[in-house]
Amino acid sequence: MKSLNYLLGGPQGGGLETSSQVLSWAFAKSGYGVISDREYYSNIVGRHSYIHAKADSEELPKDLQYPVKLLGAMDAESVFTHFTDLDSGAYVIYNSDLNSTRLSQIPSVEPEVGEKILKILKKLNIEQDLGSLVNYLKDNGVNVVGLSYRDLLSELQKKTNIVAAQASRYISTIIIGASAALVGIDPEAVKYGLTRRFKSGPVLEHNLTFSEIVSEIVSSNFGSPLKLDPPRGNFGRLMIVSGNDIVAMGKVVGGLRMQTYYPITPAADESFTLEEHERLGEAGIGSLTVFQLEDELAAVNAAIGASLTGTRVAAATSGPGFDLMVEGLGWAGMNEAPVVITYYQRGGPSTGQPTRGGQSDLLSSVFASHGEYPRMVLASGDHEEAFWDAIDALNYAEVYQIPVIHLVDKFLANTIRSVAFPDLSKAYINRGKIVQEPGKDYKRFSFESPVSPRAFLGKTLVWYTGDEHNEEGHISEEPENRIKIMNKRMEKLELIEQEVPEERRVSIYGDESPDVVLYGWGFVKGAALGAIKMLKEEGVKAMYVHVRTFIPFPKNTVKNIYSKYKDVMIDVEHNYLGQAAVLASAFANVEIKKHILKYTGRPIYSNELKNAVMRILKGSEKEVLEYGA
Amino acid sequence: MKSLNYLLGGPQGGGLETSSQVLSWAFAKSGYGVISDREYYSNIVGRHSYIHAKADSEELPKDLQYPVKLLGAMDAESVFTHFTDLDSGAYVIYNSDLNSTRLSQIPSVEPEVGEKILKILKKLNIEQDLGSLVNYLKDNGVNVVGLSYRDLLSELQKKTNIVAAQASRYISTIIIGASAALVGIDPEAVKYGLTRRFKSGPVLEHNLTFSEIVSEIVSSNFGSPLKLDPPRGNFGRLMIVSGNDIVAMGKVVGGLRMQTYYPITPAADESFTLEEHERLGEAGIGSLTVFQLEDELAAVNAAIGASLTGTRVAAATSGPGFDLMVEGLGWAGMNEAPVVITYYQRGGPSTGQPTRGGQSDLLSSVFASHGEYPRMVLASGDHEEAFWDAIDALNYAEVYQIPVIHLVDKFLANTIRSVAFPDLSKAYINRGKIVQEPGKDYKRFSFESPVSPRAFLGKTLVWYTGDEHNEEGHISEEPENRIKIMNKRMEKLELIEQEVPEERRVSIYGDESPDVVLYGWGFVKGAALGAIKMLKEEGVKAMYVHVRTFIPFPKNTVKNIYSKYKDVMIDVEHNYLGQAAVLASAFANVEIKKHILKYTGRPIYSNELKNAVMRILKGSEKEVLEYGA
Amino acid sequence: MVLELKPTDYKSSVWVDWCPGCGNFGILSAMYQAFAELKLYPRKIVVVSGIGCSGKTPHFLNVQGVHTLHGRALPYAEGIKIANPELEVLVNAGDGDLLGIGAGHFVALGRRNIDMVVMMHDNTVYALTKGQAAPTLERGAKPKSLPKPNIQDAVNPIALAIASGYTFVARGYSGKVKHLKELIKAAIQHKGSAFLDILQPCVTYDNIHTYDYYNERVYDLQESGYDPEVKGEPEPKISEAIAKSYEKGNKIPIGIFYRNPNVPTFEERLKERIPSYMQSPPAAQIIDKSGKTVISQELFEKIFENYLV
Amino acid sequence: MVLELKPTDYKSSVWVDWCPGCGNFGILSAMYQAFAELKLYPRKIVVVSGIGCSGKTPHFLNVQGVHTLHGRALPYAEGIKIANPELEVLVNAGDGDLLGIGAGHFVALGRRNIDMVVMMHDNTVYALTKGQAAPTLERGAKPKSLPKPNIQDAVNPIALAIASGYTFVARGYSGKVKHLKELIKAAIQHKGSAFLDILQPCVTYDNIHTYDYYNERVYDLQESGYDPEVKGEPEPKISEAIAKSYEKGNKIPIGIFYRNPNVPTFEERLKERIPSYMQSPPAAQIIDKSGKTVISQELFEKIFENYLV
Ligand SMILES: Cc1ncc(C[n+]2csc(CCOP(=O)(O)OP(=O)(O)O)c2C)c(N)n1
Ligand SMILES: Cc1ncc(C[n+]2csc(CCOP(=O)(O)OP(=O)(O)O)c2C)c(N)n1
Ligand code: SF4
Ligand code: SF4
Ligand SMILES: [Mg+2]
Ligand SMILES: [Mg+2]
Repeated sequence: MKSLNYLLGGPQGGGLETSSQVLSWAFAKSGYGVISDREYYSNIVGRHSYIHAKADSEELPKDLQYPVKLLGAMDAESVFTHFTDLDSGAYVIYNSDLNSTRLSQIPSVEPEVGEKILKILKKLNIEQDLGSLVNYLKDNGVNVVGLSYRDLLSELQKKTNIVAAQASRYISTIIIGASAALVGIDPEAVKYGLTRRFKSGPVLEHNLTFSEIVSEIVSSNFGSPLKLDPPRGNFGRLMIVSGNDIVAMGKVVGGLRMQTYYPITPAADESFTLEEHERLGEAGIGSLTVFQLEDELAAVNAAIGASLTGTRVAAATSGPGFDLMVEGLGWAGMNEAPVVITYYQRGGPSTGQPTRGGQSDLLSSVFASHGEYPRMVLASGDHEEAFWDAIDALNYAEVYQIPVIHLVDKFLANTIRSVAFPDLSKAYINRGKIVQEPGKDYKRFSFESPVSPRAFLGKTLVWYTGDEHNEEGHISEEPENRIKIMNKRMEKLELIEQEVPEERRVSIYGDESPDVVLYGWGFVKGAALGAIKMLKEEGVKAMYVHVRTFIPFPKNTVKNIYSKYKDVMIDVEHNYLGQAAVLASAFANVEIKKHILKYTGRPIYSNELKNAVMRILKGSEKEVLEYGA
Repeated sequence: MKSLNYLLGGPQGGGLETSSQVLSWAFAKSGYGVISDREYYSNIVGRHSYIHAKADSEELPKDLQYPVKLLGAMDAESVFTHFTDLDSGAYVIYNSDLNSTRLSQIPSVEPEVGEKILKILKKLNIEQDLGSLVNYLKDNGVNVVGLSYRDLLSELQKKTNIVAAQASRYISTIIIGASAALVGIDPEAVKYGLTRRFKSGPVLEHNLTFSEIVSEIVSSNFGSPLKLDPPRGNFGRLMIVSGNDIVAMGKVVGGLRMQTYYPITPAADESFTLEEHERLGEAGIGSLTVFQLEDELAAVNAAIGASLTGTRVAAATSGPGFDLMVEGLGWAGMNEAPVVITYYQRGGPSTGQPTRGGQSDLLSSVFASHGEYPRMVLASGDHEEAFWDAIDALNYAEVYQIPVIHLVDKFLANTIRSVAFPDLSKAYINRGKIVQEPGKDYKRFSFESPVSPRAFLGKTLVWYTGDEHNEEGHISEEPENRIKIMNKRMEKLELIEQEVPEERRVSIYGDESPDVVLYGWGFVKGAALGAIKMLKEEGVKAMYVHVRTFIPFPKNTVKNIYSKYKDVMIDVEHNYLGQAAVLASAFANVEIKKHILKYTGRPIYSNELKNAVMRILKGSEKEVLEYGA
Repeated sequence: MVLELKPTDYKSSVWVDWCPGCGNFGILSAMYQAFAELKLYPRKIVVVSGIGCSGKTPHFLNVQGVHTLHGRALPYAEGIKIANPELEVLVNAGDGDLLGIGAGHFVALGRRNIDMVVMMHDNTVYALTKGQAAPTLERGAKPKSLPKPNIQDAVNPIALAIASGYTFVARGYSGKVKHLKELIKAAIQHKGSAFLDILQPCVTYDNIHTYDYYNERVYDLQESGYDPEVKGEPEPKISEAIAKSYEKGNKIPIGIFYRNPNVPTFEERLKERIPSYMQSPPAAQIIDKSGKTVISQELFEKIFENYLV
Repeated sequence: MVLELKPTDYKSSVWVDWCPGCGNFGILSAMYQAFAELKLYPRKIVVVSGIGCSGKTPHFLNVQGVHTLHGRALPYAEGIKIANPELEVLVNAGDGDLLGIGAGHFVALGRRNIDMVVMMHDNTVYALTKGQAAPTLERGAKPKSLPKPNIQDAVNPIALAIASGYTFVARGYSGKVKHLKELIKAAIQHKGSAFLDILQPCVTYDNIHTYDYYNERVYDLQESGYDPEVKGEPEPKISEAIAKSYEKGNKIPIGIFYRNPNVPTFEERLKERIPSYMQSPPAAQIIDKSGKTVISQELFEKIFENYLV
């Protein structure tokens, strides 16, 4: 096997992330590329959560696929929810103590989920209890690894001093041990994974012991049927990071020294990562101040205030919080105040699906705030892009003295991947037009050029105001001044058009004379690249046009490609309207007519994307994807 | 003379509005159509303010023009500021006591304004004192009505018991008396105007006496050189209203029974008008509750709350306030809660030009709030449209159970016009799908159709949440439910597409086989209609395409006209970007390439529009208008 | 017909997905019981909430529920109540929601004294976002969810409510359901804006303010002889109540701190301006006769006579 | 070099376009004088304002000025101060701005005790929008700009500030410039968040709270013997100060109500976490060496070692 797709499921708060982290570290230590996506309810304890992952022997994977070869189920709900995700010949690790558990007895199952499963069970003529389902699976080519978690845990208790109340915390270790056995990972690698997770002490010891016990039982009964091919990629030094983490890393490298935020899923973890490293290694480099405010109105405006002092500063948020930042953005635009907003999109509208993903905030961020002012909007497609975009966003903000919105999303934020160590010699810092010693004639908003000479607060007398103002920053309502200063500000957009090359705005992947062109952005990238490979296997040559900046828009490239391929061009997005296609109309006057859209809050899987593309090639105009629990 | 363009100028807080109101009522009483626009600083007392007006013998005017035939100047700044606006043969009423006042001595003159005037004076070789300027004007065909305001006021004091401190309040009466004389309005009409303004009592008496004194002096010296032709229009019953007033009237007729707001220029006056009439004539009809909140976050969300009880409710605001309403809009969209936002645009971005006009909030309102939800966006072009749109907005909101944004602007808000009395037999109310007696199976968000059966709070058990939810209104994260409810909500847009006829979305004026097509919206309408007439005189046939709803967009009409006239189609707007043209690209895939734009905060005048069109016809691609002090 | 509803009749079918042992369960029970004892008709009750663990409360109640935005529960509730004063409006919101992002609305409601109940789930953390410090957490405290000790001071909710003008201010504890139930009943019966600061252990994130912690410390203000009633002028009861709220040491008073029945409600103030307000509030009005506006040409002229030439 | 700046040196060239006689002039003079007497270097001072008549203040001062958004002056000021604690940050904002739309930020700043001064122009109206009732106007009052008597209660700014945690709380009066100047000086010298409630007649819209009105009523708290200083624990000074702030009748106390020098500032708290914070705060840091990031490959590995495989 070149790669392994697997699922781990369990109740929120039950240790699922531990299982996943340990396996990821173990795979990575063994030389495999890893990716895992975490899906969870807006709930703290008890609702169903799962991790959908892949380990790959040839590359650092960016896409996820169904069906899976392995399901590690911490509870009954996980089996009920995911048995339809299993590939033929797949393995299911589950708790055989629960055989008599009936679907309708599980309170955490959402009514809509329960109904859906029930319908499937009925159709397949399966009884509602877990035992019947497991038997059905056995009869249909699935390998069932039934373990009595109770027995295993009491064995653990016997071997250690763990009290009964704590034993259930080790269910995640059962999943680790059993999975590691089936997959045949080197025990040393598992040990490494557990050590990364638990550092040292008795909890680590118990985990090591217990996972070994479980591994032994499982491998002696089932062998290592899911063993991956030996790793073939030469990945160099790797890091294992979430999207939140890597944005934080990019910001630190990019000179961020203050971050403001108000907690919101899925943005807040980035601020925690920053705070954790606030001392910047205490290497005489200085420090980073993370400032939690009372709301997002305060967060954005405090950031803008800080920016006036010459601090590289950003605020991180998600949709509801961004809505509250809208007024502040306009002030920043008016006052040529550099500020970066890292915008983690989640399922909307309104509170929406707070812990699910989406790409439906593009239009609102491109046009946010009343009136007209220059801004840039960047969007990252994967962890690597997110790192460099985080740096670029800080540079652009200062170079053009504008607000920059950096769009990422929940998919990226909560996807943990192994990525190559970044080459920091490429990390440049451009602070733009800073005036260190402003003279007598210094004017903060000089008409001389679109970007003004910038002196920090503390250096000379400057005035700022959200009112229309003159070169000094004092209020002015005179019409000629208005035209001059409005033109000056808005001409930044032209400057940006000139200076940001088309290659920075868009990336083209895949075949150069394609049968089909996918047009997308953000987290679509991984699935699109995966789908291109699969399409090739079906004899279809595909290209992927990946938009990386919406302001400035890659007008020429998009127009060009459209003019050649308009009939086979497909917009692929995680939203309902096809927002990037709307912007292609607005900014490049092209009308992309075919759409593959997904707005369930779950990411697009490369396999379903491939299938949808095939249906479009057969004449469909629009495909709405729905796979994933 | 068929019509008279005139200007009144004076310091903010000095009684200028009184002069203007009295003259408007007097003209209207005499059978003329009137329009007046008020221009003022964001200041309470002292900065320069002026009223630009027109009286017309043939129609109810909607456009304003320069040059003017009459300038009534309360102070020296008004003469300095407006002498360039004068037509040949124009009359200037001014205070001859101020002849020695030098421009540089007037502290209220903004530096940028002062510099501009100084440049002109220098070029014309005029000294900086008012006397020299007046002499120059006299030498150049302007008729100067120099009055010693001091002498006039002391005469007033002699005839009445007014104390010196109060006398200066009567400078506005000098302007009234002198203007009335020059224009030759019937003294009875002036009396009517003053009575409307001052009702009764000594202040009225003093005004009547004083304006008569002034009128006599002026007419005995100058006659009535600016006398208008006898009125020829048969206007029927008229009202004199500002844009703020007529929106309030529309809302009352349309069934609005609650308005929430937080004070902001230029929206707040609408709420005051509503509050003034909160008892609705005490005719057993009920009442209207106007609720001032602590900010716009509270205003919009309280309105949405009220809407759940079945109240017709709106919030009125302007750009900065709208920014704060963005999050609430998404909640309303998610919860199918009808709510109307009356959005008074002013000069942006940020605090911008708080008392000046603009049309730069179109894009931000069309795309406001993260995520995707259905909404409608209406835009009114004149007082009559504003009245009917206010009613329609309330209907649409309830029929489709969506937020409706009604765009107006400062130009409209502060323009006072004589308009025909509305025919209320055409005022329909459609409350949409209201369930008065919800049964056992009632589901607030039934999947059955895009618009849900609506039961008010107090009628049955319903739940609302900003989270994605099921048919009952409880949180649901299940993907199939998500697709169904998302589709259901978004399909309202298709329903609206089907049900709102193209004629409701756009109006076409002017020539049917034109040489040039103007494309515009909102307050452009008056100037466009005026320009069409002027262009005709120059032998140019013009059409005006007036967009009245942006969601739904009049796609077919715009496409159609574009396909015929694309080379002579000109986008005309009060903003920098040509926002309605951007939407024509986004929604109808047409690229209107020529632009006439104005963003000084002052309205487009029909004469400058005509001239700009002529320049475009001669090959210019873009004209940025700048006329107006 | 007298209603005979049991507490369980106010329970909805939705699974209560709070963590086992969460203090919110006590609040929910107290609400069920208070509603039943007051024989409140479910269709007359509207429970409005913000966002947070506390924000889910309305879904667990078989009364009308409006789960709003983070920080905005009060404006929604106010809009509902002003539009239809017949409804019994209660707000359940987190301490972050009410005193952090929503503190501006919190202060404003005090100035209005609208007849409604505000219940604050005081768990010292932003629970649903995984346990950051809420405005009620003391400086220096480090519950297990915080990587570093809290850097901001706690606000005093009782003092803030009194300074803002609330006319009923009390503290309950979700571990004392019966006491809490009585407070909720008293708050509902009070005419004006009632604020309940409810101590609510968050068993998942806050290992400092546990049941044990509170059980050892809380004492009943009323049992201790404290009289919260304003008789004539609000002073000196205001300063007395505020002083109580700053009581330091190992004792935490619960019960009613302040009750002033003499301030007119906002609804009464509106009635002063619009005599018909209570009989026909905004929600009760008929605005059309078979699709035509009820504003006739004549009425229009009467209302807007000032504008006619 | 010792600065020798006169009050007029702090005056900018911009025409002060407040109404003749406006109370704001007194505040402006007091600021000029306070700055001169404290010999503050103009480039070290940042005056931050909100929106309103009061919001124009920075333009009239020859120091650095940041005229922000309605209600948001505090967050801007906080961002500036935290990023560069060397700057002397003062806020001028309206009563609507601070206690209406901005009340949430007002409460939050109290919890932080950032070392800055907040001056509230207390004129009982939303002046720049033409005189609607501000949160400081009593219920039932009808200044000439209001068509109907005010329907909301006034908030008590002093009590609210103390309940929120401000460590210096005082009231000034723009008609007593010398007294006000001394308050401003004391507020600047105080370490922590200082709040000044400044009575400011709006001569255009408020014909109730006129100079005459205040001249007849104000008395100096300190002259009357009131001691605002917290010596050990904040209580009982808190309740004493709050009781003073509710003093009814025809006497309005001005002067310092409450001063607590014992609460660490936010800056000090940050320093606890980040020892180098005061020497190299965010604004002082060098982030690049000729265009390259200062974060070397090695440093990156050190900072983020947790993530490396
Ligand atoms: C505008 C906005 N910002 C942030 C969030 C994210 N958020 C969800 S719940 C929550 C905090 C909840 O804390 P609290 O109000 O104390 O309620 P609890 O969960 O403790 O009951 C936050 C910040 C949001 N939903 N909306
Ligand atoms: C978000 C927002 N809402 C409303 C306004 C309009 N506005 C301008 S000034 C003002 C009130 C000012 O009152 P206050 O804060 O008391 O200051 P004052 O003018 O009395 O000094 C308002 C509401 C605004 N600028 N921004
Ligand atoms: S996280 Fe805390 S507040 Fe939320 S449900 Fe769990 S215990 Fe309760
Ligand atoms: S309106 Fe009032 S506060 Fe504003 S400048 Fe005039 S007097 Fe001063
Ligand atoms: Mg909380
Ligand atoms: Mg004020």
